[in-house]
Amino acid sequence: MSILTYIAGWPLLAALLLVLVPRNYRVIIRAIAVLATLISAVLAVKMFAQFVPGANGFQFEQQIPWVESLGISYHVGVDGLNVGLILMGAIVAFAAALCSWEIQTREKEFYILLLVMTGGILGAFASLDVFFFYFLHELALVPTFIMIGVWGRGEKKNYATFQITLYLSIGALIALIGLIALYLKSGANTFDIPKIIEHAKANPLSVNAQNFIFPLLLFGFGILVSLWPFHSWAPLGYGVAPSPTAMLHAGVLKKFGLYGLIRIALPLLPQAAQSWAHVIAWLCVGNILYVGWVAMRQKDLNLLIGNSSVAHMGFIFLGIASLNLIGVTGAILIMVAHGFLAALTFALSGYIYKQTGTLQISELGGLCRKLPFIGTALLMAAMAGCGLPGFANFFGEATVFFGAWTTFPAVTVIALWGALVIGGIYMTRAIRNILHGPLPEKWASLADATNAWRKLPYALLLASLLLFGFVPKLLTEKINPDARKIVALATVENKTGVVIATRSSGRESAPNLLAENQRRLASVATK
Amino acid sequence: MEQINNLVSGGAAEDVLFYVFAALTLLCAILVVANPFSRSPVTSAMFLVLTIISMSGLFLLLQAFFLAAVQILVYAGAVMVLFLFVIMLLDLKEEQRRKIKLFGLIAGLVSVGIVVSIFVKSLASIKPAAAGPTLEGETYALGKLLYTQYTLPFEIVSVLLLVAMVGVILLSKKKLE
Amino acid sequence: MNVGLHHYLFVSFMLFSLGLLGVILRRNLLVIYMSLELMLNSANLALVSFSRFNNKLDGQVLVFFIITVAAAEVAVGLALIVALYRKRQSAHVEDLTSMKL
Amino acid sequence: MKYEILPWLILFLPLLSVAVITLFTLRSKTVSSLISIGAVVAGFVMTLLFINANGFQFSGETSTNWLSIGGLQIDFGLKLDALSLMMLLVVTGVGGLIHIYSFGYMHEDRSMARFFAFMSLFTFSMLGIVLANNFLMMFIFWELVGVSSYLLIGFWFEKPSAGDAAKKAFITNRLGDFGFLFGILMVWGLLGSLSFSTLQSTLAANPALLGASATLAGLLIFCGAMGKSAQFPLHVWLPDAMEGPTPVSALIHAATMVAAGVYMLCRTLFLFNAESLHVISYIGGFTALLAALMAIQQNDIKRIIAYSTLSQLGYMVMTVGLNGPTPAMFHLTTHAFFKALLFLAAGSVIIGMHHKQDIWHMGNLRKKMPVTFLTFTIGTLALCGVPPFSGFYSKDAILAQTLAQKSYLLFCVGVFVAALTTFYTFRLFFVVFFGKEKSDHAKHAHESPLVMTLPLIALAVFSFAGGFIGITNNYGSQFTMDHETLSMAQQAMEPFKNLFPMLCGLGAVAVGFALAFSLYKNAATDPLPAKLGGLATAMKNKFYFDEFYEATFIRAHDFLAAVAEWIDRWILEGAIIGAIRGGTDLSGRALRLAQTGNLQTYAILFVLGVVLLLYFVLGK
Repeated sequence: MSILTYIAGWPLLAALLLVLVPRNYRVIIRAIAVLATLISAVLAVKMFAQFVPGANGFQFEQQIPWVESLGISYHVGVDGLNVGLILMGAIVAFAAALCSWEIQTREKEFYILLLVMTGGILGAFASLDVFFFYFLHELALVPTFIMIGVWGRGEKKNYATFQITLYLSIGALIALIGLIALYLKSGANTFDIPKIIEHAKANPLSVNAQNFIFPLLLFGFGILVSLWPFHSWAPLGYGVAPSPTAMLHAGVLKKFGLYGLIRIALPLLPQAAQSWAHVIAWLCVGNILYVGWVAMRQKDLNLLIGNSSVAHMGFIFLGIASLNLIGVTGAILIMVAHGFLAALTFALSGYIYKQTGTLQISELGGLCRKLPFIGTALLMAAMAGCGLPGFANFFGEATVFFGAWTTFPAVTVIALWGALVIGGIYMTRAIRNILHGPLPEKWASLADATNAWRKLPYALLLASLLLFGFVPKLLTEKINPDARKIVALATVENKTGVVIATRSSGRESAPNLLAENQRRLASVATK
Repeated sequence: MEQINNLVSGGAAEDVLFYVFAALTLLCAILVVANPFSRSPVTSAMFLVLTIISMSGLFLLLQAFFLAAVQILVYAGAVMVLFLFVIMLLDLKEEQRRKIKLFGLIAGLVSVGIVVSIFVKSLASIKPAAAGPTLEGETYALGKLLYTQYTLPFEIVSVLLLVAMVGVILLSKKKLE
Repeated sequence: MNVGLHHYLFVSFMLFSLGLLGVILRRNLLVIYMSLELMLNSANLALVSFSRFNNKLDGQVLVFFIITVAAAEVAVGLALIVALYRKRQSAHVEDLTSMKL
Repeated sequence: MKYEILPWLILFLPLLSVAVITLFTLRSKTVSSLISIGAVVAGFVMTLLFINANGFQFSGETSTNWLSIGGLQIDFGLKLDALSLMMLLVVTGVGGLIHIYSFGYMHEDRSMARFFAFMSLFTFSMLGIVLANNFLMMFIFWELVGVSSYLLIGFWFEKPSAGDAAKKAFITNRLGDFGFLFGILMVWGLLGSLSFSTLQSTLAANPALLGASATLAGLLIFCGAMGKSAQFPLHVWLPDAMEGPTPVSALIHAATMVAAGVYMLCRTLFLFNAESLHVISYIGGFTALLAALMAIQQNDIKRIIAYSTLSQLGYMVMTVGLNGPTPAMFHLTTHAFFKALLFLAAGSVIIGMHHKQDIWHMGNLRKKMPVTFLTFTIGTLALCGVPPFSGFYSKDAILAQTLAQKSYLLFCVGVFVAALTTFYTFRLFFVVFFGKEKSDHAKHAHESPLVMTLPLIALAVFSFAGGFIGITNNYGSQFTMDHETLSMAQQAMEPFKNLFPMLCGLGAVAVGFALAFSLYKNAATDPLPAKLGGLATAMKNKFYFDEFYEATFIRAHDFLAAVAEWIDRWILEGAIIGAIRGGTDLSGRALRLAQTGNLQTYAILFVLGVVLLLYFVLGK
């Protein structure tokens, strides 16, 4: 059995176990959930440590045939693209389980859903079979709706649940249509991703088929990732979601769409990807700039964080759109980094909500005095959110900028403005209004997280952000070789199999590039 | 038994009997559904008894003696008594002459008409086994079949009856809790 | 022999259609129920005649079971009608429209 | 390179101290502050050791690969040459003194441990800028310096004004960083490398490589310096930054961080072409003039010094723009000494005055605070450029450079600013230390403890002697090919080689002093507003830059944000989602009509369904 099966399996098994535990044994329920996610996290760390960068093919692979007539099999494995995501997902899940102490009603059901979600998403990331890839994602997605609908907070709960369900179901459905079309058109008669890719190398899909399937995958997955203009579900949903759900969804589950694009759409639909890259790049501007502006106007902390998380998705899309090694590597880096970051911010806002009962920014203020630990963590999270070096996000964003600069200089400049200036404005405004300033009388009795268990999730997430911020090589050296393969497949010229030199991967041939870039830059400069 | 057998398998007599019973069955059935003289459920019930009895005559013609007996025993005997008991228990008045909705009537007639037409159409495609009927009234064989090949369903049906009994008692208790 | 399978089936179909008509047009629950019995019986007739003309006894076994189940069903159904009548004081379908939202 | 490990230790010790303080010793003020002070003092000692072993005229790099993705190579490397070693000395030396001073200054504050953690973080970041050997690493520490300055300005976060000032500083710096990173991307895109030495050799081999975008790239890189060194038009944050504790103002907003922009320009001077340098020099000159004018009508002791910092930074940037990195760095170094001194002395005054900062509440403090008075005097003389104080030498070098480059307009600006500088500095000097006590606080002022006065004395020594202890020699060896090493006496006589600029400078000082003396010798209120009228009001209100930015930049962003939110709420959420929702709702209502609740309707529908089914199965 592969270690991956255990990583995804333990939470699911624990969920089944929880069904049998009577609901009034609260401590046991909580202990089982925390323990199961802890085991997953420890196994994921072990897997991450044992991963050999640049090894050929997949590692920790396991394949069990299931429906052979359709070519469906249980197939898991990791390479550089998903190893970081699985690690991040497992750690975030553990943190989310720890943060779930804030749930006071129907705890049993909540923990069961949480564990199902965890197992589903970790399994989806590990799957190398389109069927399980999609199925396990849905397994994780459905609990989200229930959790927001049942344990959500605030008056807009029903509306938000309605919207998130509508959007994500439609998105998943469109992606499903795309995946089925891909299965039918590829002619490989298998759901196994590596096999389809191998098959497509010899018999590439026709450009027409690609141009039909790619938009389906792009917008289907895009809706799941809150690509502009399909983003309005995200801030709303996260605004009302209980914080463990928001942590898992915004941190981990949301990355599924992006992962799907990189894993499936880029290598199989290269020509379509090349012709759609411009569209993606300009949609990013919507995410980064427009949603950044929207974030500036928010009066509720969670809505602000939600919008900023949507804005961050723009950088990832930009990295994917750049279709070169640097950009794609950067995109995956941000995916991992943003997972930790989103989980951290939602956990913190959950803590503040639990203490104050409100997230209206105007109601808060001066909290750093009463909540030094939480306040400091929130400040660090906000700083990580506006791309401060030292946190993992910085290298992701910087790499994406470098990658995108060679293909979309104008968009990159706009993205820079969004990252540095607009991000800075809304984050510092939020800090100023929440943490700084005089403390209102009514918050004099707030309590900081003093207990080590309470501090653990925040400390863990912060430590992960800092670790990958200081030593990004841990991730990049794993991502690099496999991203190179994906990029090589994605930049194949029409049917000839020749790699386009200028887009291949940064600057293997510097002189060519220099001339190319000069031409581009001159055009930018004149603008 | 032998005599009846001889009587009915006489060819022409058998045909006549079929037409008699068939006509009786359908006529009574019409009167169950739409009696121009009475709308009382009791009348309907009584005509239903007649329908069932004449149908058991058809069963006889089909050499299903055991079923003909069961039909009369269970339906005419038990089921119809139950109906009458309920009618009396509820003390139902005659169905008031409410205004029959024209639309409902037409829709009902049309849909039934379509069903009939489909049935009739499908009759044409039915072809009986070439050999013709050779099976004679084999109550003995039926019993054997019932207690060998169909033992399990038989037992299950008996459980079903028990369950129905329990259910009926529960349902007809005064207070449903 | 002039009378064959077709004749019996015709009777059976007519019986079925009459039952259907009753179900659709009559308003008294009990009469509707009786019409249902008619439809059930028409099926019995068809099965017995198939059994006869196909030289297989299994059809009769099936009818036997149908009669048994029908007896159980009538008992339960009537009990339900009684319970309903107690609650609503009516056995008229047009009075029983709680299925409407 | 001997002792290669030392620069690494110098860089990372402060980071280690941040980690130790935040993780373990946050409860103990004394231990935390000692750790922090220890880290920076040890850094100073190690710098001396390193210089002792390798000498100043030395150039080396030590680096390790941080990240490499295809064509993107990011190293974590240290560049060691005269420029960075001198800066190391300034940062750890002046920084060390300020750390020690803070131990006294912050003693009463309950968050002292946090303060020292931030200070160490700042030191780490600043050292990173100084040592960085490539653009991205410099940018990283650039940002870190920005955030530590943000944290320190907002240290007393409960004061709304401190929070606002921190926010403003951060965002303004971010604007500069935007240009900086933009420029870095452009340079990388064109030259394919980030490392300073590779870039320099590439450009030297083929100067036309930057092509048409050379000017743009240069100006974008300069944007970074504009933000950090608070040059016009991004100068607005620096005066507000005085909301932070005084040692912070001394360390960050006088001696080191704001100098980072100038340092960066000197480090990357090879990138700039003539046009961009031209623009830079004029921006510097304009900033110098603007800030000096604003300083005249300020009343907060720290703000006056802050504007003078702005003005002096303008000098330095102007000089870099005139292709004179040596005088610029010379002035940067001497300025670090005397401006840190002035701030710390001002801090001492503020402590003595129980945190009153308005100069019109002070007066006659020379008797009550003799050490502070003496050191402040030395700082003032150095700032004004009175011989033989250090400022005299560096300012003279700057004026000489403007003449050497035949930039007469900037020369006039320089002289005029020198006069203004003397005027407002002595205004401050007279009002604070002479005349009558203007409040009760001033009557009860007292001298500061030894831990604060000792650093003052040490800085005073350097402020006096900075002009002839070999600073120019070291910088000159880096920037000038045929640089000759001068002895101390030669250095002391250097300004006299070129009499015209020196005499102009001295004349400006004399005029400024005469004016200040006549107006403020015994003034109880400011006589100037009456004489200048509207101009004084404009000066006092910083020429309305804040209001202007508020009305344009901030308003524009808020307006766009409002538009975006409106679209989000009413078009995306309202119209589109509403349409989907409404459509679904409507069709649901329509279908509900079929739900009559009548059993027989259902029966008919059921029959029709069966009929359809039969039709397809049998009927065809």
